[in-house]
Amino acid sequence: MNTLDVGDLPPYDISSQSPLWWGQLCTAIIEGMMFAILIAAYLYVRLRMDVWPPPGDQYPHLLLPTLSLIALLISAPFSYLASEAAKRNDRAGMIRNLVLNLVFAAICFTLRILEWRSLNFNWQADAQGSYVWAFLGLHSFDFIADAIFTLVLLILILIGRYGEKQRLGVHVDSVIWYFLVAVWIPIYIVIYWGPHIFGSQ
Amino acid sequence: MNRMDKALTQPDVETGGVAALRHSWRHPGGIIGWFSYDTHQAIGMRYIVTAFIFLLVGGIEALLMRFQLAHPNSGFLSPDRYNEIFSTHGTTMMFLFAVPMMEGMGIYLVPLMLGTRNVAFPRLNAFGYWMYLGGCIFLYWGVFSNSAPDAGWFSYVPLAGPQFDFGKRVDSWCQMITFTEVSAMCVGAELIATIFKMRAPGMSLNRIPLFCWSMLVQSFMVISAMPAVMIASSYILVDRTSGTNFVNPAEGGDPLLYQHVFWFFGHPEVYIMFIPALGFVSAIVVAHSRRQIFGYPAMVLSMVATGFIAFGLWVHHMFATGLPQIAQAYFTAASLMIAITSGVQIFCWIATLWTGRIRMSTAMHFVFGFIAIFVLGGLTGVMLASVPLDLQVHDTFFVVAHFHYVIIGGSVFPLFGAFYHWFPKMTGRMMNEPLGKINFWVLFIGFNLTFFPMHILGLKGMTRRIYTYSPEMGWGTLNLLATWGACVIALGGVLFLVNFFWSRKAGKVAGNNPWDADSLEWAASSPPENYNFEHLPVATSRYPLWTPQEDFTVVTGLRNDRREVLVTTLMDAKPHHRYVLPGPSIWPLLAAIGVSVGFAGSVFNNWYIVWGSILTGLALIGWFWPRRPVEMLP
Amino acid sequence: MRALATIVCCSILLLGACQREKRDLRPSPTRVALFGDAARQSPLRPGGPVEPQPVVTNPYNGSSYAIAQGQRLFNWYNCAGCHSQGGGGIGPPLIKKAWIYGGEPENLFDTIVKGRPNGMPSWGGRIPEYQIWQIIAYVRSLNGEQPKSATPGRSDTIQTNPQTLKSRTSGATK
Amino acid sequence: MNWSGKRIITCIAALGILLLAGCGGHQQSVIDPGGPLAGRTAGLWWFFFWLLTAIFIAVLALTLWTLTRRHRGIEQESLEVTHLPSEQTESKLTRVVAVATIATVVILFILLIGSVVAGKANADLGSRAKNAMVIDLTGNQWWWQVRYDNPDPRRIVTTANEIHIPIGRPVEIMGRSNDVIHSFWVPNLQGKRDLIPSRVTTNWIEADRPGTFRGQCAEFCGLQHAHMVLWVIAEPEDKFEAWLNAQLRPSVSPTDSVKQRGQQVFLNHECIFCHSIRGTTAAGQVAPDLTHFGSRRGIGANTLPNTFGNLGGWIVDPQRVKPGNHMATVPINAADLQPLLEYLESLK
Repeated sequence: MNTLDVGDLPPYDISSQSPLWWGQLCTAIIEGMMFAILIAAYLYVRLRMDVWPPPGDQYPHLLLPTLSLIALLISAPFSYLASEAAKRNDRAGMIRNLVLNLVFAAICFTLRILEWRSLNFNWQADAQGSYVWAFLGLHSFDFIADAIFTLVLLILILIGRYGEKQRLGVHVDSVIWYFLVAVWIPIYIVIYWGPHIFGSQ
Repeated sequence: MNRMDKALTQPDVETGGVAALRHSWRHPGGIIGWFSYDTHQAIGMRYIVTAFIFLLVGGIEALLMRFQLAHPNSGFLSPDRYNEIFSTHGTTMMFLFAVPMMEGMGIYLVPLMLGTRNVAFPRLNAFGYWMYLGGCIFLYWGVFSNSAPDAGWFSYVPLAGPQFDFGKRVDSWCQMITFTEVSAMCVGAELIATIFKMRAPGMSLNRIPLFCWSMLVQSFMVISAMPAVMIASSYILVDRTSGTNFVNPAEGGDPLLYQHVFWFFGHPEVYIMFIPALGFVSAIVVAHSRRQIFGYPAMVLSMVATGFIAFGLWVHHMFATGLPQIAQAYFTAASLMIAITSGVQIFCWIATLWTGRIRMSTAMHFVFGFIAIFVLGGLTGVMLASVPLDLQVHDTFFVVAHFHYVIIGGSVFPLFGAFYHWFPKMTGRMMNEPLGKINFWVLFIGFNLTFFPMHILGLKGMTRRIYTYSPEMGWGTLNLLATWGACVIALGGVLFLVNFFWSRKAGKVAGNNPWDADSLEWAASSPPENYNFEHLPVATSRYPLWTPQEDFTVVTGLRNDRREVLVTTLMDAKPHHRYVLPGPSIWPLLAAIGVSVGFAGSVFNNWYIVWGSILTGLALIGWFWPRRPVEMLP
Repeated sequence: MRALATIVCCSILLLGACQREKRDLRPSPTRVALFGDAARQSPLRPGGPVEPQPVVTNPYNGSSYAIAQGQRLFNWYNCAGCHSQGGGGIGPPLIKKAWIYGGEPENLFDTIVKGRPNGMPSWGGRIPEYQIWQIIAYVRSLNGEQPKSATPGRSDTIQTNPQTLKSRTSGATK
Repeated sequence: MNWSGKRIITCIAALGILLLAGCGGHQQSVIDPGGPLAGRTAGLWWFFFWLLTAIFIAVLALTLWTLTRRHRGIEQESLEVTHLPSEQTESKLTRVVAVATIATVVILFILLIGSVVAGKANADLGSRAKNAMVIDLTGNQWWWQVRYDNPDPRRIVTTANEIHIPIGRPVEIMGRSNDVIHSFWVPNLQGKRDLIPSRVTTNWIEADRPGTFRGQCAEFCGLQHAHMVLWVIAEPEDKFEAWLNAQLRPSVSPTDSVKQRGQQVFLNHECIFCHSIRGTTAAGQVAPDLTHFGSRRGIGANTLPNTFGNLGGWIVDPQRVKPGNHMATVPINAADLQPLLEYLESLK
């Protein structure tokens, strides 16, 4: 009975080969599928109504959301740099990039809250109100959840209580961050530019 | 027991190996320990047992419905109670029995068949089970507090909307779906990661057992279809509790939008329940006709094709809503296309049986019963694909007969075959064969006695979901016959339970491979240890236990003092790195409780989402907080 | 012993839903409420001893079935014609705290049965008593005086934002 | 054929006989067409049925035959070592399965063409008809409101739970719903069409022989979904015109004292809030129009046949007949009941 010795293989691996990376990919597929169906439903409802946005709803502003999107886009490279630093086990690099990532995330989120408060319709008002609040609510829920996940990782690294599993966590967390940024672009176009593009002027 | 079994289970040279392995993979003791198991056999068995209990509960509800329909104008059940029971019957069978049972069998068997020690994310596995149990408790808390769902298992709006369905009835349905699909998506994600990344070295893509292929296809369908039902049930829930206008007909929320979103999930759902059964049948046919499957690539491709086409034909549930002619013609074609992939698989099985030496065990009986019933159900499905016929038989008892033929014939018969086939592996004892064959015939005859007359009732105009009918309609005799058939099925269920409990104690002791089958799970001991294999096997061919080799290779070098598994590359499974699995912990249960508080509470007051999220956040932090120094390698 | 405790507390949990989910399809007795004396203005009677005020409660309080039937009857009997979904028009608004003739169930019962000056017709001999109580259950749900779990989130009509919703927007609410 | 094979065959044969027994012409039966649409669908049904039954028998026979191969002395290729039959057996099987798959594809294609052609023919029936009659059918919770549309408003007729149609003329049904999704289905005439709130769905029915065809709501719509029945009565052109003109006339005002007393009882109770009788002050719109109630076949969306006794039982306690329906339980004393019944039955 001959043997295949794997003793010399590394006991961990921070790359897309690790099962955790594939698990996050599945999470991204699940969330992506959800937002895709919501966008399709939003367009379906738009096609059934003659007046869009429904009477009484304001035309969406564009300045604040665009700035918020830009802040979100800037935060993505820092998440990439953090995961590269995690591969090199470079603690200072990880801390710097995670902090910058969270800072730009905070900027994006505050701008979004400001825009959110300026809407003149709530979720009960009409179909568009329900959908806009659903998009904002669901994306913000994922956004906060992932920001807290990144914050906890940052704290762990700061107090030095981290090992290769936590470095893998930083690498894998960037997958979800890329997804959050990528999925916000179509949502942003649909709920902010939508009424201008396919609205009924 | 051929050379491979001996190689895998003989004690290692340094006897400390097995003892250390058994120590590091031991189950924690005590009550808290019981709640923190995370080995795939324990969690898989919990899914299977809970799902089987809900099969019996669903069966009792079916019997109640049949007693009500046995006679015209019978007063056995009031219309309100009947609506509750048929909705709960459908919901229980679809969400609390079928999907979790197939997931449970997948969790139990896939790691064994791939030659690894556990699923990729053991704690997520435990969390998934607690969420499923939470869903069961939540629904049946509703049932016993007079707020069971009463708008059918797919709750069409506006009947299920806030104005026409009062109280918290449909809410309990909506939230139960949120529970069960979180659990299904957990299992889907971890099975994908396990099958892609943790196969035995040498098990390239074309050497994966067919059952693992079916679980892979099912998992991809779960993670792509379940979000649709999450949206559909959330549409109703948020409309009912917070007054949003997602499905308010007056505000643009077209009832057809709800139907599109629901059936986009609905049809893949029935394939999610059916495709694992294809894996069961393939495994049983290969093992009991002692012949390699005929047309392995054809089988895999047709399973994958079924997975894709299933997403393209949901509108055949909505032919009666007056959609444009072109759309109906396209969906007729798509619905007919899916019959080709099932046809290919049936032909490949028959070819395998044709040139194999068949051992007519009980499992094989169930396979023959499956072919007989599923082919009939599939052909009535082809009839339903055509628009003019569907307009005549949609929402009648013809459709009820069709989907019971395809689900019970297509999924439950292979499932019982799988129980008889893998019972020796799960418990170490054989099930009684003569009693098993009687059990098969009682189920087969009872099934046909119940559901074949429903075809005729459907053609005679008996619509679906009616709590009673008048005597002059001429439906009385056939309904009475169907009720007698239902009692025979119940007898079949009791016979299975008798065989199950009798064999657990007094069944013939089964070795590692009683059926002399081919796949790796038969190399592990029965019932398998927590770590499955003392040394992980190396797969050198598609049928590891049937390929005679002089010196069988095993993997050495994994550390025994902690839970280590081997991660291999995706395409041809070359060892890539070792992966330390987390040990058992109570945090998944606490996280599940946090999520359940959030979900169950949000039915009554939206602020519970906030409290639930905070609780879950804290539980997750506790879950991932690095504790043992061993995890913090340099 | 522990199992018994869990069963007991579970059953208490279950009771919570009883009143909300009770469906009373065949109301009995079906009486026509003629000159209902559910609540007199004051207990003092000329010359007679002080009589205790009859305690009258709405049998359908908190029942979601009754609130839904009340909503249907509110539209079928054209209460919406004057009160228009509770916002008021010809008739006074029903979503407010200051009732002219009292907001307790018995006062509402008297208002509906006897009618009131300035146009409120007397429904006494017209509609059976159980339907009056169902309409009262719905009217009080407009005011939020029914348990929130029994009140529907919205109705399947064009959404008219109730005026009392504290809108936090600068512009005019829809 | 070994023991279990025979048993499967006997089982299927028994069920086949059962199917034929159930075939007889019955009311509300898909395979007893009363019109061209249902006729074409029934034809398609039998084409599908016989073709697919043949396929089922073939596949089942093939499967059961695999059980017998062992006994006819076919040299049993030694599977023991490789668990794989010889090379030429595999290639023979590959050819057989390939042929079977191609046959499946061809058969499915034939079925597709047959179905689309029949579907197109059914759909075109309506567009060809020039002066088609239009009926607005509105589903309510648990009864049907029927309104014969007409360009001249004076000739618009409103009735409930019953549709009269002339023979040989296609009739367009415009389906609407006031509350939940219902489904209009008369199996003997045409496939079902859902009635969806906030939408108008069109459907065509045509009868080519006189008769009364029963239809039932086919989409689950709540507590009394089981008792939401309507009758389609096909009659020759002249009888239909006579019926239509009779429906146009307002209700006949009663002459003898008992019926007048009944009319008074009707107008004094709360019936007028929901029901309407043209020719009197009752003008409720939310319940069936009772102007020609006497001429209708059934009560409560045809839950009960329209007889004196049933009407009495229905008025006094509708919840016992149809638990959960929206008719109010109106307290009526015995003295008023009898005249009311006389009056209502007189509204021919």
